[in-house]
Amino acid sequence: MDMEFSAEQQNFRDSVRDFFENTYPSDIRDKVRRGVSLSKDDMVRSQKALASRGWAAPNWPVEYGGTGWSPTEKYIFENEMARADVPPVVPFGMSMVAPIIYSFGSKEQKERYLPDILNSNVWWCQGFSEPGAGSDLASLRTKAVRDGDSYIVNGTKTWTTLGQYAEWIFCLVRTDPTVKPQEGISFLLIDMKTKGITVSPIQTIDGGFEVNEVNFDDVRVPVENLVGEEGKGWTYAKKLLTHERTGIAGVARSKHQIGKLKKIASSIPNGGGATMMEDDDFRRRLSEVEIELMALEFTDLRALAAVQTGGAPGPESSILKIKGTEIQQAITELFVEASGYYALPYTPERFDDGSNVEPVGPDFAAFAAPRYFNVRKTSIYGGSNEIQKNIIAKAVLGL
Amino acid sequence: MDMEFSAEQQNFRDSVRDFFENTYPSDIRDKVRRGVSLSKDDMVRSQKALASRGWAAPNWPVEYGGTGWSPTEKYIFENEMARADVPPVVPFGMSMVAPIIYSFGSKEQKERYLPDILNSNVWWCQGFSEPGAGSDLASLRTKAVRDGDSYIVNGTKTWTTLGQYAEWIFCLVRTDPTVKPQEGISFLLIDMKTKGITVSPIQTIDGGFEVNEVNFDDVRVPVENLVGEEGKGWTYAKKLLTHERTGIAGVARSKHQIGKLKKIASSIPNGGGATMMEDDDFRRRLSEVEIELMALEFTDLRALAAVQTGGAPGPESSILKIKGTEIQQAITELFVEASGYYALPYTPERFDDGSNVEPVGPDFAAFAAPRYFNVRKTSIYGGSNEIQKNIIAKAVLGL
Amino acid sequence: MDFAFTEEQELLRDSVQRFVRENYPFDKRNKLAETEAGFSSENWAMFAELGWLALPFSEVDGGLDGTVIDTMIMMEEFGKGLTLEPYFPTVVLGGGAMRRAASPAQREAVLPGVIEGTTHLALAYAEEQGRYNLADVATTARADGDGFVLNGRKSVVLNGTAADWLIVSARTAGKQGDAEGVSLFLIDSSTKGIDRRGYRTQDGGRAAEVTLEDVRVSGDALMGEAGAGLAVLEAVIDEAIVAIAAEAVGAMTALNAATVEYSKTRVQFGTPIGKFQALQHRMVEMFMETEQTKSLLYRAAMSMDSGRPDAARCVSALKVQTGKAGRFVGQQAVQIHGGMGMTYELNVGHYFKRLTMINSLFGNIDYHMRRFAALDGTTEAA
Amino acid sequence: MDFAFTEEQELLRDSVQRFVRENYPFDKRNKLAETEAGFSSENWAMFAELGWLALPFSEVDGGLDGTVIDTMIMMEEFGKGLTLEPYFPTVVLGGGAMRRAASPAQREAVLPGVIEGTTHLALAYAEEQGRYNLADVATTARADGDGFVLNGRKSVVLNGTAADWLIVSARTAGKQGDAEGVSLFLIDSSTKGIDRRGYRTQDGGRAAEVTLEDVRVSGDALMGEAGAGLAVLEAVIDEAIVAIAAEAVGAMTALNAATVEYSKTRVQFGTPIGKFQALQHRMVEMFMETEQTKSLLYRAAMSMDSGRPDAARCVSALKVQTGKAGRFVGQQAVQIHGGMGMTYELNVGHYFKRLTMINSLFGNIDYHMRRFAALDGTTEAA
Repeated sequence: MDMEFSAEQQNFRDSVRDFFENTYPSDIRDKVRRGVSLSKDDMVRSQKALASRGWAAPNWPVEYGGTGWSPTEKYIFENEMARADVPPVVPFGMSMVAPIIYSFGSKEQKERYLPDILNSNVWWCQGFSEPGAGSDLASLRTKAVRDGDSYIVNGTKTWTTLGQYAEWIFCLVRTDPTVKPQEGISFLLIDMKTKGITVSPIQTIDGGFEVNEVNFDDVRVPVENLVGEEGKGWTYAKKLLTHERTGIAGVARSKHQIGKLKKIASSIPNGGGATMMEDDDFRRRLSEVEIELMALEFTDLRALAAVQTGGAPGPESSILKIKGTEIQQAITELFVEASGYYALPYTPERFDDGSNVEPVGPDFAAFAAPRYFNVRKTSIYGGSNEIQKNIIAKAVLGL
Repeated sequence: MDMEFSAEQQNFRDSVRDFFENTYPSDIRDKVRRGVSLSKDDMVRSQKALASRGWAAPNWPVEYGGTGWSPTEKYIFENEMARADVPPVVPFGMSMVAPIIYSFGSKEQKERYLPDILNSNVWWCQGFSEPGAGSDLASLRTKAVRDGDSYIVNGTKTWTTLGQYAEWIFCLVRTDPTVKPQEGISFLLIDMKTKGITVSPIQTIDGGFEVNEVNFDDVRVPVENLVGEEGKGWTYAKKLLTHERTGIAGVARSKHQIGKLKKIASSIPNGGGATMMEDDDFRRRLSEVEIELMALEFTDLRALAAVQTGGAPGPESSILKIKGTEIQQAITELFVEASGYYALPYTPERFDDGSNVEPVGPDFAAFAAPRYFNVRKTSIYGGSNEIQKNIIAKAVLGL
Repeated sequence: MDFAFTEEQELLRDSVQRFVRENYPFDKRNKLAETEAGFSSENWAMFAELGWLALPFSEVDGGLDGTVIDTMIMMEEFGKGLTLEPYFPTVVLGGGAMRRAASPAQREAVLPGVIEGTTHLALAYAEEQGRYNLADVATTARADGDGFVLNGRKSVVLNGTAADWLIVSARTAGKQGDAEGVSLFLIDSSTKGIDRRGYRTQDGGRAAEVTLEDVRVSGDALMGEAGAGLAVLEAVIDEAIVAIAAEAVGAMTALNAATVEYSKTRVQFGTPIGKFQALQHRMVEMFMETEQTKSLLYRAAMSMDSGRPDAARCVSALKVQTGKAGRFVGQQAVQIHGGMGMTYELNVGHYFKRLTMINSLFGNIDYHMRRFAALDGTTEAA
Repeated sequence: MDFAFTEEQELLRDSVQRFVRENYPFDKRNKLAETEAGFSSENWAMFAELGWLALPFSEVDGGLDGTVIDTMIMMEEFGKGLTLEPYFPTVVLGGGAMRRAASPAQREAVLPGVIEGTTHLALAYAEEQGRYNLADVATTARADGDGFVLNGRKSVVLNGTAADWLIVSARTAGKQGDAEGVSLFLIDSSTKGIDRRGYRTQDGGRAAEVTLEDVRVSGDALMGEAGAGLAVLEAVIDEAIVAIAAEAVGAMTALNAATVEYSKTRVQFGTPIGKFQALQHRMVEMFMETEQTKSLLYRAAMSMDSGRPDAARCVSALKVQTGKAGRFVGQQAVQIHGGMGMTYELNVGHYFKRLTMINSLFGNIDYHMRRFAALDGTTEAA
C-alpha cells in the first residue's frame, strides 16, 4: 500500500494541469469560477476541447476513443479538472448512452453514434423516468409498438435533464406488455426532431429550468434504432445505473468546493470579531464534512483499485452515490450557513453571464440557497439513496 | 394556556418536598445520591414510606388507593421525587399488574392482590418476553393446559427484571394453540413458590444481575388465578404496554440527572485550563440534550392534559417512550464523555453500599460506563423503539 | 398549569384557517409572489377588517391586547398557508418595537395607520459585518442640534420597500459590538438620504438593502432612551422568533400531512411507498420532531406571556429545535416526494424553502445553541 | 498509488486470523478476562515465537522493521477476536516510545526482553487534570545530582501492573501545559517510591493508577533530550491511534457480520427481522460507516508510513470517524440483537464496550475534531 504518486504520475498531472491552464478555453473556466450558468455552446466547446486533446472519454475502451488511463490517472485527471474549474462532462451522451452502445449496440450503431458523442457533435438526453415511475423503472408505461420497420412510441418521460438542448434521446420503452414487467422493456434511440415529440420545461424549486417533460405522441422510430435485443432494455439500464453511480461520488468537485468555502469563510465576519473560518461552530461543521470527504476519497480509490483487479464496479459503488450526494448536499448547506441573512435575497439574474447587477451582500451568497435547493435532487435521481440502500442490503449484506 | 402553578399547587409541592426531606427514609435517598445499588429491603421500605403517606399509587383509581391527583399534581410529585433522590417505584406490581387487576380482574382478585401491592407486601415480576418472542409477544410459546381446576404451565420467560426477589409473577401464556396467535393468549398470576419454577440470573453487559430467565416445568396454577377471560390476555397486555410507555418518558429523572451532570462537569478539568462545564464542545452536547428534554417535558405535559380531557393515553405516548429513552441514553453517554480516561476502570465494588474501596479517579466515574451500557436496554424493552415507530406509523399517521 | 386554548383563541384560529382555505390556493399564491408588491392589498385590507392588524397592540393604542400565544396561533396558520402578506415584518417586528419603545406621539403618528392597514413598517437592525449579533452596529447617529444625522447600511430589511416607516438601530455612543450605545429611531422611509434597494427573497417575500447617507431626523425620532435600544431589540426579536417558529410549526404540519398523503398514493414496486418501513419510520421522525417543536413553541410562548426569567432561554431552545426540525422535515418531505418535491409547481419545495430561510433569520442553530448555554441558570427549578 | 497488500502482509493477516480462530472462542476469552493477569502467558509466548513482538522494531534492535500498515493488519485481526494480550500497551505504546526516544543502552536493556516475550512495558503519560492534553503534565522530575527525582500521579496506565518498565512523562522545566519541558523517563517498575494500584477495565483489560513519590532515577533513565518529550509522545500516540482504530475496524467488521447473521435467523412477527426495511437500512449504514472508517484507517496508515506532513491530521480525522462509527455500530448492533445484545454471555456487548473505550482513549471525538481543524493546511493539495 502506498499513496504517493510515481514520477510518471506526477508528470501526467503536470501535463493535465498545463493543458487546463493554457489550452482549454479560459472563458469557460472563468464562468464556472464565478458561478454563472453555462450556455449550450459553452458545454459543447468544453467537450470539444477535451476531445481535441484525446481526453474526452477516459472511461471508454481505447478502441472507441478512451484514454486507457489507470485508476490513479483518472483520479488525477478528475482532481485537476475540478481544481481548474473545468465543468463536469455532460454525462448523457458520454457516460450514459455511449457505454450502452459500445457494450450492446451493433457495429453500425457504434460507427454511427460514438464518434459524434466523443466529439460532442450531437447532444443526447435521457428518457428513463416517467411521471408514474421514479426509481422503479420496471413499472414504466411508455409503449413502443412494432409497425413494419418502425416502432410507434407513445408515452411521457420526465426529469429529462437539459432535454431542451438535445438532438437525440435514449429511452426505455415497453415493447411487450405480456411478460414480466422487467422483461418487456427495450432500449431505443430516438431523434428528437421526429414528429410527435414535445418538450416542456419543468421549473425546479431553485427557480431554474434544467429538467423537462418529453411527450411522445405516435412517434415513429426505425427498428434499427433498437439497441441490442428487444426485451433486454432493463438489463442494459441496470449496467448503466452502475456507471452513473461511480461517477456520482464527485469527490474531486467536493474537495474543490470545500476549498472555495474555506476561502470565502476566511473573509466573512462571524459577528463576534472573528471570521467564520475562525468560528468554532462553523469550523466543526466544516470539519465534519471534510472528514467524511477524506474518507470517501479513499473509499472511491479503493473501489477503483478493486475494479482494476476484479472487473466491473460492484454494488459497493452504491456507497459512493449515497455518501457522495450527502456530502455535496452538506457542502451547499454550509454555503447557506456562511451567508447568514444574505441567504435570503433571490437574485436569479446573478446566474446570467454578463449581468451587471451589483451583488446584494457578499458575492457568493446569491448562489448559496439556490444551489442548496437544487442539489436536493442528487439523493433522488440516479436511483434514490433509499434504493441504493436496498441494493446494498440485498447484494452486499445478503438480506 | 398558562404554565404557572396555582397557590394550591405550590402548597402541594411544598408538602411533597417536606415529606421527602423530613419523613421519608434519608438513608435510601443517600444511597441513590451516591449511586450505590439498593437492596430489596430498601426498595420495599421506600414503597412502604410512600404508602404510609397515601402516595404509593398516584395513577390508580381512588377507590383502590389512588391519589386522585390532577396531571399537574402528578407532574409536581414526580419532579419532587427525582429532586429528592427518591428511587422510582418498582413498576411490576404497582404500574403493571395492578392496572390489569383493577381493570379486568374479579372482585376476589382485587381484594386479594391490590392491598398487598399498594403496601408493598408482595413483590411482583413480569413474565412476558420469551427467548423466541421479544417485542413480538403474539408469538409466545409458554403453554397453559387446563387440567381440572388448574392450568399446567410449561415454558420459559426471560428478561424478567428483579425476578430474583419476586414472590409472584404475572404471565402471558398460550391457552389455545388452535386460534389466531393473538387470540389464544391468557393472563395468569403465578405464585413463585409453586413447584416447578426455576429462576436463573442473566448477567448483563454492565456486569450486573438485574434480569432473569424463569423456567416453568409442569407448574400447576389454580384456575382462579386467571385474570379476566381466557384468550383475552393479549388485549390486556396491550393496555398495559400503554401504561408502561407513559411512565417511561422519565422526564423528572432526566432533569435531575442533567442537574447532577452540570454540577460534576463544573468540577472536572477539560485539559485546557477550564472545566468541562466551560468547554464549548461539552456544553453544546449537553445543551442539545437539555433542549430535547425541555421539549419532551412539554410533550409529556401536553399528553397528560390530553388524557385528562380525552381519556386513555393514545398512541402518541409512543413518542414519550422513544424520546424519553433516547434522552436517558444520551445523558449516560455524557457522563462517560465527562469521565475521559476514567471511563475505563471497572470497579463494580463501588456499587456496593458500605464498600470502602477508594474511588479510582473522580467519584462519579465508576458509575458512568456501566450505566451507559445498562440503559441501552431502555430502547429495547417495553416494546422496542422500532415497534413504537411502527405503532405511530400505523395508529397516528395511518400508514 | 393549563394547556387549553381559550374560546377566543379557537375562534381566531378558525378565522385564519378560513382565510387561508378561501384565499390561498397554491397556484394563486405563487402568482401573487410574482407580482411587483409580492402580496395582496385586498388581503391586507381584510386583515385590518378582521382586527388581525390590531391584535398585539394595547387597547390604549387602539389594539386588542393580544398575547404572544394569540400571535402564535395566527402565525401557525399563516405558516400552513405560506401566506405572503407582511404581517410578520409590519405587526410583529415593527409593531413589537413600537409597543416597547415608541413615545405616545410616535404611537399616535404610526399605529392607527398600521391597525387600519394603510401603514407598513420595517425593522432595520441587521448589518453585514454583524451577522446575528444585534450589538454589532456600525450605523451611526450623530447628535446634531436637537436632532440626529444617521449614516450606515442595513441588511436584508424585511418589507423594506413597502414600509412607510423604518425603525433603524444606530449607534449614538460606544464602539461597534458594545451592548450600550445602540439607539432606535423611527424614520419616515421617504426621508432624504435613505436609499432602498428592494429584491425578492428565496421564499417569495420582499426585502431591501437600506443605505442611510446623512439622514437628518429630529430628536422626536428617537425611540425610548438613547443608548438603551439593545434590550428592546432583544425582546422584539425573541417575540419574533416565537412568531416565526409558529409559522415553521405550521409549515411542518402541512408538510407532514402532504408527505403522508403522497406516500399513500404513490406506488413504486407495486406498493404504496408509505408501506416501506424505512419511509414509515422517517415520517414518524418528522412527526416527532414537529411535536417536539410545538412543545417548545408553547413553552416559549407561555414563558414569555408570564414574563418568566427563563423566557429568552426558552426562545433560544425553540430556535435551535425549529432549525433542526425544519431542516429535517423540509429535506425529507422533498426526498419522499421524489422528483415531484423538486418542482416549483408543487407547494412542498416552497415550504422547504421557507423553513430554510427561517433557520437563517435571527440566528441559526449554532448561534442559539451558544446563547442557550450562556443563559443557563435562568431556568427556574420547577 | 497502490492499494494492494504485499504477500508478506497477507501471510501476517492469515497467521493472526488462525491464532484468533484457534485460541479465542468467546467463552474462553471471557474466562481469561476473569483471571488475575487478564491474559494468557502461553499466548504471549506464542506471539514471541511468531515474531509478532518483534514486528515494529528495527533490525538493529532485533526487530523486523515492520510498518504502520503491518501493525494495522495485526490489530484489525486482534479486534475481531477481542484478544486480551497486552500487545497494544507493550509493543505499540511502550515499543513506540522506545523506538523513537530510547538510547542504545536503553534499547539493549529492554527490547530483547520485549521481543522474547519476557518483558512488559507501559506508557504512563495521562494525568487526571490533563484530560486528553498531553502537555498538561503536573508530574515533576527534579534534577538531583546526575539523576532525577520524580513526583506525581499517572492515570489509567494500560498494562501498568504487568509492566516491568514504565515510560513516564514528567516535567523537567516549564509550567503545566507548556509544550516545552516535558521529558520521558524509562523506569524499572520496581523502583522504590512507585506505587501501582491495578484494576480491570470495562473492556476486560488491565490498567493501573501509578503514583510516584520521590522516585530516584539515574541520568540514564532520561529518554532522548530533556524537555523534548512532547513531540515523541505525540508521534507515539498518533501511531497508537492508528493501531486502535484498526482494532475498532476489526470489532465493527465482526459486529456487522454478527448482526446481519442474527437478523437472518431471528424471527419476529413471522418474518426474519433482517427483512424489515428499517433494520436493513440501518445495517447498510453500519456497513457504510465501517467502510468509511477503513478508508481513513488506510489513509492515515499510509500517510504515516510515507512520512507525509498531513499524517497527524489524517490521524485526527480517523479518530473522529472511529469514535462516531464505533458508537453507531456498537449501539445498533446491541439494539438489533435486542435482549440478547444486553447479555454478558454474548460477544456483541463486549465489542460494544471495547468500541466505547476506544473512543475514550487518546482524545474523544470533540478533541480530535478540534485538532483536525487546528492542523488545517497540512493536507497537501493533490
